[in-house]
Amino acid sequence: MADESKAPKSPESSQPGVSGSSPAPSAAGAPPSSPAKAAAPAPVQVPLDNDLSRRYREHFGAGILDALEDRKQSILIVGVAQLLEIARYSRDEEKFDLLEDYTAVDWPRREKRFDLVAQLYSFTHNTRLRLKIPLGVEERPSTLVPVWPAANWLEREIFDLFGITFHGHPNLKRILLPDEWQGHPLRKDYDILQQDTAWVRENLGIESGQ
Amino acid sequence: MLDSVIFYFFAGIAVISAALMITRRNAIHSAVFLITTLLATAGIFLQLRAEFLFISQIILYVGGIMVLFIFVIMLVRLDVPISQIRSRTQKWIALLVALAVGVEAGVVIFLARKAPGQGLLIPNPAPADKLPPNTEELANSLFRTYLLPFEIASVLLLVAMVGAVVMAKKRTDAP
Amino acid sequence: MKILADTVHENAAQKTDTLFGADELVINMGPQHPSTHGVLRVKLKLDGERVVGSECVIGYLHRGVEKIAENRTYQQFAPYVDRMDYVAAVSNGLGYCEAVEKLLVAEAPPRARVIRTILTELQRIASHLLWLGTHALDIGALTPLFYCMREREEVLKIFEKYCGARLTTHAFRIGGLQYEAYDNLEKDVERFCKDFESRIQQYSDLLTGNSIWIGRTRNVGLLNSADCIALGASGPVLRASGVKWDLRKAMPYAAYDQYKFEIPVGTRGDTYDRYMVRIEEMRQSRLICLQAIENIPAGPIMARVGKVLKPPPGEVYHSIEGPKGILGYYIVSDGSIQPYRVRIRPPSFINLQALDKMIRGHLVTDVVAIIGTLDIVLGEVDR
Amino acid sequence: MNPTLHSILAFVQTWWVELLCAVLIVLVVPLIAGYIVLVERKVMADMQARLGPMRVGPHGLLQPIADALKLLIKEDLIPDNADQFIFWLAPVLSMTAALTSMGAVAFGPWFQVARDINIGLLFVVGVSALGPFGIVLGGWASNNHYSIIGALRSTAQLISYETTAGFALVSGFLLAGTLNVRAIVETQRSDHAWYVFLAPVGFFTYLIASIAETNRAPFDLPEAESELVAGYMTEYSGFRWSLYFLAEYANMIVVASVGTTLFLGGWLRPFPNIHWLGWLDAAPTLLLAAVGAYCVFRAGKQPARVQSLFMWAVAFACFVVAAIFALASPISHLPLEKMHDGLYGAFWFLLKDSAYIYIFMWLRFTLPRFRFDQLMRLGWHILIPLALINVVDVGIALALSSEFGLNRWLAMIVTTAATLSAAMLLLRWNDKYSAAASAALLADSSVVEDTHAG
Repeated sequence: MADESKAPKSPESSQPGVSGSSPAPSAAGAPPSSPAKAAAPAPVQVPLDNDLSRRYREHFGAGILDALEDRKQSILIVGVAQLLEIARYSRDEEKFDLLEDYTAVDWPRREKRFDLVAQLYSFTHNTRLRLKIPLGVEERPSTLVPVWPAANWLEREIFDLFGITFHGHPNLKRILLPDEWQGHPLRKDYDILQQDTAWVRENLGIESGQ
Repeated sequence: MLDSVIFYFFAGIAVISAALMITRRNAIHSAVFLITTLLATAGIFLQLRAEFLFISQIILYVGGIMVLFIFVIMLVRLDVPISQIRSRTQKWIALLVALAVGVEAGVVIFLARKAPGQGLLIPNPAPADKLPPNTEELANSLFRTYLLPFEIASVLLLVAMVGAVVMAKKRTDAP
Repeated sequence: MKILADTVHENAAQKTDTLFGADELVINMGPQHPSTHGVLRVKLKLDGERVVGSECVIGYLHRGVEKIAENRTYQQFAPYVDRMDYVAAVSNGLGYCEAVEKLLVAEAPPRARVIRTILTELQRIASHLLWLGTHALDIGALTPLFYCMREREEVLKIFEKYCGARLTTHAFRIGGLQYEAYDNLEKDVERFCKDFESRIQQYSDLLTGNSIWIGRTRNVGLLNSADCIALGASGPVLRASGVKWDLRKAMPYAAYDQYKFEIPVGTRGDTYDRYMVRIEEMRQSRLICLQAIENIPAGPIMARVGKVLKPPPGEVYHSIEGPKGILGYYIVSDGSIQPYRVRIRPPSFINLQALDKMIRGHLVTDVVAIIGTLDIVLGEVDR
Repeated sequence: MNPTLHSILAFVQTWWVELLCAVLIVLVVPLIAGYIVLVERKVMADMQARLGPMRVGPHGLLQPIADALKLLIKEDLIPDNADQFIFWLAPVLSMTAALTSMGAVAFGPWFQVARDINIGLLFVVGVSALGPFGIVLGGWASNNHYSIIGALRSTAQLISYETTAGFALVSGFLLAGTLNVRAIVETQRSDHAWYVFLAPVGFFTYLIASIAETNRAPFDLPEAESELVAGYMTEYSGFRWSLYFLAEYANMIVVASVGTTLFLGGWLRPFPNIHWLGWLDAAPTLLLAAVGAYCVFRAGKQPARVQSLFMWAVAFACFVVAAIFALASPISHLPLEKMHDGLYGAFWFLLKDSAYIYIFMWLRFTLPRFRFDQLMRLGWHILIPLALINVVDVGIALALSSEFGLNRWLAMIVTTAATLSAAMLLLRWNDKYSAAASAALLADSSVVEDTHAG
């Protein structure tokens, strides 16, 4: 485990929320299924304050909403407005040349409902960085395809499963589900048994068993 | 007796499939009937003990040329240009040509009647299995008697082939 | 097979007056095609037999694994990951278990980690063997498939002896292992590794120097390192393009930091290089196995993580070097017994993105070879 | 008596042997083809470290019959948009061509339909050239993109490789000085050499071309299952499909027979002119007796009574045939001796045929498949020039030996060496060319890429 070791068991910073004190993410409050007694046994999240985060803050100022370290993994919380610039900077200046993963998380009770989560990796420095972009339902983040072509299918998947539309994506259509499917299954309000019964009836010729 | 049965069998096939060939709408069907015609003709050659002619008919016309025909028909979209090629006068020209051919054939048959043994229907043919093997004869006449015309023809074909290759080459380079 | 697409007359207006219209043909490969490795569907736009464009249609095997995860406890979800890349279930399980362990801020004991390493490397060999067999079959060599199946069978027998399952093994538990290694595990692995060296040589004899094989794979499906990184392609695909990078070395997990092995790299990034890289990876995996069985530490096989897993709220991303590339798990915990979100970074899915770039300008025949060389498993692409 | 009937009777009286042979070919070839499939599966299984068919009959001996039954009772599907007439015609054409071309093949000195046909092998080659029609028409009639690509590939391939095969055969014809099948075999006896030794390059080019002509691996692109599903056969099922299948195997027999006749000494036993090697003629008797003995040995170990009975039957058949062979040998001094030439000739011929077909199978299970452009390049850039050069060289050798009295073998060795060096040059040139071609391809593809970005 080179990139991280066991998290220190120090008692500081024990808030159970998802992020630190930054306004946007913390506005979510506790996720729906989180019971009140889930007191964290270990303080796993600490504010991140290293060269990397400082450089980012220097460059983008208010564009960087917060910097965290969760289980020794660096997280930058980034405003959606400057997403493309930050992505470019990450790739060109900080040498995060691999977009390892790009996904989303749904926080239905939060003001900004979604988090876009990008995992970056730098071959040069052998380090990882996670960008989190809080996102309102109506907001359309700009696509990352011009920066990392790998984002193409990943953004399509996010669009498919979360219903987030990306501005400027070359071919934004559903990728895993059929094109005519209604609903976005990975949203929390999409029940696990729910499905597009009309589509199933029409295309498969069966009544859905659920 | 059996000889004429076989002859009329092949001849009938040849004539019927030739008729079908020109009446079919579908180009591939036409090609299939043309093949049948050619094969039936080859059968008549075989019956005449013209074995080499028989096999060269099959190898060259059927096995070579017709395969290429079908190849081209399959590759080229014929449905589009056919409507443009077809013209009003075509029918009349075709009728005229058919009439001319018919008259010609009639005259030949009429003349053949007059000179027995020289025309198409030979009343007393020599027995087919007594004819000498003709492959060697053919080779002799091609490579001894008619060597020069044969070579000229080959050179002509070679020129045609090289020309075709050059033309095809141009086509692919152009775009 | 039903041909869904039809001839496209893109420039019908200009082309009607010429006899030889240069039409583009759209041909549909899959989802029921013998060499799309399951239910991949590729729409190919052809000029003659040359590919000028393509579009992948996937999702025929989508089961909503990530949604299922949100409705299961951490332990309950573990068997599901085996069903993604079903030819490398052990690797999937390793990635998931380690990710949850990280989330729990726990660590598996050394003995468990070594056994995990052995099984995962065997799984890598098995996965590569299946790839080699089917890839060779795609290119028309019938026999290697059966040789590969013969050796894969040996690996699966070891899995069966260890945990009772052969394909979807669910071999690991969060926090370590459920089963102690059976008595002759070392001997079985050793016997397998001893035989395996000569067996790899057999495949090489059939394929490596074969001029038809070289002709079919050299300069086919080129992907240079910059494109690889831009498109996120990882694993053997990345290494074949000349990037000497392997997560087992870069960010060691399990017990990989204890063993010596080489990272094979290619030079051109073509199908032949990917073949050579995977063949060499099998050799290296064999070496890792041999080193690991030398010294399996004694001790417990399970860390004390408790029966009910309630990771502290937060999130973790953990990725391992799966047989097909970077296999990542991003897990968000809200402190409850069920994960709030599990995101799986499927290597096949992301490698498949490179397909379009790789097949352009090649013949339809090469498409088959290139799909094969990407080593995708549709269960993982579609999840 | 009715003159028509009379002439037909006379016809039958004169030609009954040939008619019998023809009927036998039509009846037996499908069966033999079925068993070649079984042998192929067994050979494949052996090469792939497994057993192959074992369930239907002992060692799967009844498998071909079960397969044939299955194919016959399958539903006969014709796709909606297919061209019914051509779809029906195509497999029949393939099969007809294959069976007809067998007419001139001599399986031993006795067994031949078109006995004194002057053009002999040319007939075989010419008529089997009709086979592509079945393929191309079937592919077209199926109205399926895979089928039509398979058909186009097949046609292009067959035309190219038929040329090679033709030239390769010409080198043999030059040596024999005749096209007649019997005369070819007899000249090999009087020349004291199989022509494979006199014209090795001719033989090997023919071998390669014949594999390509029968659409076998590594040239099985028309039906490459991993690319084109089943090529031109994609839409065919049941009996029609089995016609294609039989035609393929019948064609294998045909090309093997042509190769055997022209290059491997036909029905001559090895070293036909060396009398003290006459004991080689005991081979068929001993071989069959050994097979029979093995069957007896295995019969008791069969799991089911039916199987062991079947084994006994096979053993019995083997012994009977072995006895016939023994009785027909010249030592026995029995009237059966008259059959000696026919029987032993057929044995040696079929043995050589089998060896030839075995090479087909061996290559199929060893080699990957060519790509279409590679196949074409091999055909047009290497094999056709090589076969042409070989024809010229064989001609030169013949001229040297007949006009200048040079030793025949010496002349052959010299010219073969010349041909081989030409082949090396061709290969080197082709390597350069293909490197340039692939570079051009890649350069092209980058252009394409730019125009289709996104």
